[in-house]
Amino acid sequence: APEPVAAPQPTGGKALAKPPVRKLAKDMGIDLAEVAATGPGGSVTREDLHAFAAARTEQAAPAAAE
Amino acid sequence: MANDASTVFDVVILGGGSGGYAAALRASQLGLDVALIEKDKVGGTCLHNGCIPTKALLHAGEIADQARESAQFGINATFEGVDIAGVHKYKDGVISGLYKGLQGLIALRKITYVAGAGRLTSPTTVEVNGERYEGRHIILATGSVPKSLPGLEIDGDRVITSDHALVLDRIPKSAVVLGGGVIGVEFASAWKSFGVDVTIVEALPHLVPVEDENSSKLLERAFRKRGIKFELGSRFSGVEYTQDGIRVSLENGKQVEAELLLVAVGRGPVSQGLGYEEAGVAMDRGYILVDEYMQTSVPTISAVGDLVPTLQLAHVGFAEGILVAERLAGLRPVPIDYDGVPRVTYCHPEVASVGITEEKAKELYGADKVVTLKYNLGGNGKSKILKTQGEIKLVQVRDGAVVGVHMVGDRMGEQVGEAQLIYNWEALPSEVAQLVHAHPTQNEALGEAHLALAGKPLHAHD
Amino acid sequence: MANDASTVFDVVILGGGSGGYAAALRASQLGLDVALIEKDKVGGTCLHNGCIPTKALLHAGEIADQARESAQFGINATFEGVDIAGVHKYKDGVISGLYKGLQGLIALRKITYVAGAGRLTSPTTVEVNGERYEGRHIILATGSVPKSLPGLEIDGDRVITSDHALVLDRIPKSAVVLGGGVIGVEFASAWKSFGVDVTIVEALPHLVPVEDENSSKLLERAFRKRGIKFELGSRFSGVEYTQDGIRVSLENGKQVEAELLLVAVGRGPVSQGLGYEEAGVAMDRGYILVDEYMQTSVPTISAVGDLVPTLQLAHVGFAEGILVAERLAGLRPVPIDYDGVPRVTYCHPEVASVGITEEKAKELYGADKVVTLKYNLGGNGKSKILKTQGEIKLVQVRDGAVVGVHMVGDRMGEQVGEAQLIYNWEALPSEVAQLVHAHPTQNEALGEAHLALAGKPLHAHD
Ligand SMILES: Cc1cc2nc3c(=O)[nH]c(=O)nc-3n(C[C@H](O)[C@H](O)[C@H](O)COP(=O)(O)OP(=O)(O)OC[C@H]3O[C@@H](n4cnc5c(N)ncnc54)[C@H](O)[C@@H]3O)c2cc1C
Ligand SMILES: Cc1cc2nc3c(=O)[nH]c(=O)nc-3n(C[C@H](O)[C@H](O)[C@H](O)COP(=O)(O)OP(=O)(O)OC[C@H]3O[C@@H](n4cnc5c(N)ncnc54)[C@H](O)[C@@H]3O)c2cc1C
Repeated sequence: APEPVAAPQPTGGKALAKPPVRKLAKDMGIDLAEVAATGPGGSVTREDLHAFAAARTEQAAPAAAE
Repeated sequence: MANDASTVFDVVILGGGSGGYAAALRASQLGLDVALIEKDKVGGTCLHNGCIPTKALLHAGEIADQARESAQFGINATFEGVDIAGVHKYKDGVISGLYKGLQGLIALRKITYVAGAGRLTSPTTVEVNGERYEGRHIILATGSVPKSLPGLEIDGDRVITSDHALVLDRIPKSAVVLGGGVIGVEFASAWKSFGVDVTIVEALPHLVPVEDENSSKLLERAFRKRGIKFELGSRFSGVEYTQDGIRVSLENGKQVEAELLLVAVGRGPVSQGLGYEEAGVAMDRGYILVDEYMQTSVPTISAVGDLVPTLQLAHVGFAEGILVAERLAGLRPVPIDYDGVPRVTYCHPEVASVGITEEKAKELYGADKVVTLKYNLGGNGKSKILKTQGEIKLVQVRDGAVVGVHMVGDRMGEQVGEAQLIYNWEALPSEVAQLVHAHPTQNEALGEAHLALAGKPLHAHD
Repeated sequence: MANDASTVFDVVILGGGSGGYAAALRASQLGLDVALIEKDKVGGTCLHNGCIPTKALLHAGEIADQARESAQFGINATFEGVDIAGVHKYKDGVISGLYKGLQGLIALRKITYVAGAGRLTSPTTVEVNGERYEGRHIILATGSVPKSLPGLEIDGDRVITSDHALVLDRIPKSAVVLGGGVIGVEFASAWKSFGVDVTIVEALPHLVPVEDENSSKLLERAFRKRGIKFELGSRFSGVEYTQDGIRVSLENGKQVEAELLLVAVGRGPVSQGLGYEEAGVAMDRGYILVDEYMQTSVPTISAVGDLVPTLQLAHVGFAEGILVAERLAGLRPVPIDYDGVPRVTYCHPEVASVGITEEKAKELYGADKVVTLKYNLGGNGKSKILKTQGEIKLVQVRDGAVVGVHMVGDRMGEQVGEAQLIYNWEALPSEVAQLVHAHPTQNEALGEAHLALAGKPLHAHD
């Protein structure tokens, strides 16, 4: 089996994700650094983003109901 | 007093150009009831008097140039001249094929197509031929027309605009092109290929002055080689008729004589006398002001395309039209990043870019934070095969994403798609560099540029 | 007994083709001491007998076709024939320019260039001209040569390979091309443009049989229109000399006569008699076996390029060479995803792809999980302007990423860069669709295809 290799690490303190996922995060107004990453090499996946967004709206919902 | 059309539409769209028809197609696709009002031909400027016919002329010019230069490639062919009637036939064939296709698309989707000139009569109604069309929402998409300068009269014969130039039934011996922007340099290029003696007059210091200065300089060098003359930083002061042509005078005292003058100093919005102001739509110098969702100051009215003060490009019209349609259908579209819209000037050689210029990057990020790289097409096999020259220039935020891609060279306009993904997805040079590009393509040059910017040049010096 | 060269190199590279020289450039860039051994000319097959000369012939063919068809564009030009000496001069000019550039790059980097035929004499030494070059590591990059079929003798005159075809000093009246893969169809295309009567014989049921079947079918249709004949699913059984040419017999009983036979049935590795087996390097049918880091069974020996059983493409050689260099320099490169390598066949029309075929996607993901979409270039303005036809086919995993992009059409090879990013970055159709592409480009067709796959077709039917 291949050794696990680090995917190319974006420099400049950016969290790790494939370019289109980074764009999606931006469109969704999400800071990648806050998202729990489950992808290969510790990268954030689309699913991670959607899970994060869902959790965020759940948190926001009761507050809005007050 | 107008008759009421029986239904209330979800959207009434005024103008069937790139912006209007894209909105109509997308809205109807999303289940909205759409009326599309067009006084002339659906497809608008782009299809009938803009993008498409100019590119057909430019391609005919390419064919002419290649016939002239065929011996360089070992092909014996004799160039005998341009058959302008044949060029128009070819051009019109392209237009009519696409026009038929577009009409077919409109017919297939549930769109009420209204032929006639419309006028906004309230925030929710447009009147056409004495009939009133009511919509829960109105989209204004009446586009633009050529502008001139104060005191410079277009006669349609010796002093013309792009509209006339596209149907000109002869090849002039010589021409002055006033304006070195996209439209001006495209006509200059096509005409030169047709054998016209061309001089461009541009008030700003460069051709295609909104491009990165490097691209402008490369284009100027290429045009100079082609024998296209230009007067940069030269303001027009007047034009007189001569025996069989015109004489253009510049503020610097120079004069240029030619058979005709093409005025390509920009296009202005079609917004006068259409009831926009009366409905309370906020405007600025004829342009309709919109927010990032293309909504005007009147909540039931949106505007798209050349009518609003964003980039005057067909695909910007498409994007804006789609965005409004999606918003009205209750989707949550993402605002357009205009810097991320690809720009192509289809002259020979082509100029293409996406993202921001080096100058703007330095303003935004500070001069010390901006890194640039130039890759010369001289190292690119396919470009050598095509015998084209040029460069790719990348602008990067130090240790960060590529924020500008600027390209010059024949066919380089086709590279703008990959550049568009790189810019909009904020890719790092190393992420592009990791993917070795196809050999031998021009596309490879984009890969090489990113290899070099990532610190690992392959077919380039360190 | 060989003399010892005084130094021990970090890397000794045997073969200066795409794979070898890329490894040398990258290794020296990373500070390694490199010896590069080449018996002929640096640049190898690709530069001297492969990619570059074939594309020059194809471009000369394009110039010829355009001169022939110029009237369709309103240009009066007469095609008078192909000056084959002129074609070679042009082709050789392109090669020598790039060759000079490459030699310059090698000279600038700290690379010890050794001219001569080398032989592996131990896991860490190569012998050349009686001199021994020792390296902590060896990279084998001796490339490939044309193969033939059992009993089919290449005489270099009437029965030739691509090597001979590239220097042929005449335009044959007719030719049989044995093999409908990339090299076969490229020669068939160029020759047809030069006026040769061409018949392709292919044992498999399709031209370019490793491409998605849709691409093969579109190419076959286009070739049929061009008058290129082909016998598919037809196995070669023999060739005889005739009065002034050859007669090819097929297993199905058919016979084809022509002036010459081009054998393009594939290329085999150059690995015999070079000491590879003796050094203990594991091989399979002449190919050197490597792991995903290009390491052979002998830890000090790596191999790259056509010598290993991966895609025989120049840019694969580059990628593999770079990968080894980076590994040897202590970096941690990522293995190559060969499905993500772009493939272009530069015939007229071009065929280009990246990712996997529909068939393979169905195998991998299950037939019900695979979605495909075809966008016809008939709806694409720029393709209409070029008068080219074709399609873009996308293969998507349902609700997931685009895993295959397959394109046919003139110049569509240049679209493979954007497709490469889409595949390798696992983009969703909607993510590409969000970015409205430049109008009117061929690139736009890629955008339209993704718009349609994302459920929001613009210039296409629902
Ligand atoms: C020579 C030239 C070349 C160009 N080349 C390119 C290019 O290569 N790429 C590119 O992206 N862009 C190009 N453009 C720009 C492009 O054509 C415009 O950006 C685009 O057409 C704008 O679309 P629109 O819908 O806003 O306006 P238009 O296309 O101008 O459409 C407006 C429509 O509204 C109709 N209309 C106006 N008033 C009324 C009314 N009162 N009632 C009913 N209908 C009305 C008009 O008849 C017209 O059909 C070019 C333009 C020109 C002039
Ligand atoms: C007609 C044709 C068209 C092609 N078109 C394309 C294309 O468009 N795009 C593409 O990507 N690929 C194309 N290819 C394939 C491409 O050329 C090869 O994949 C590529 O050249 C492989 O590189 P390499 O370094 O493995 O081998 P090679 O390029 O074959 O280089 C091997 C080198 O090793 C040298 N050598 C061999 N033995 C010794 C020895 N004992 N001592 C010293 N030196 C030695 C040889 O002289 C040669 O220079 C084409 C190939 C052909 C034949």
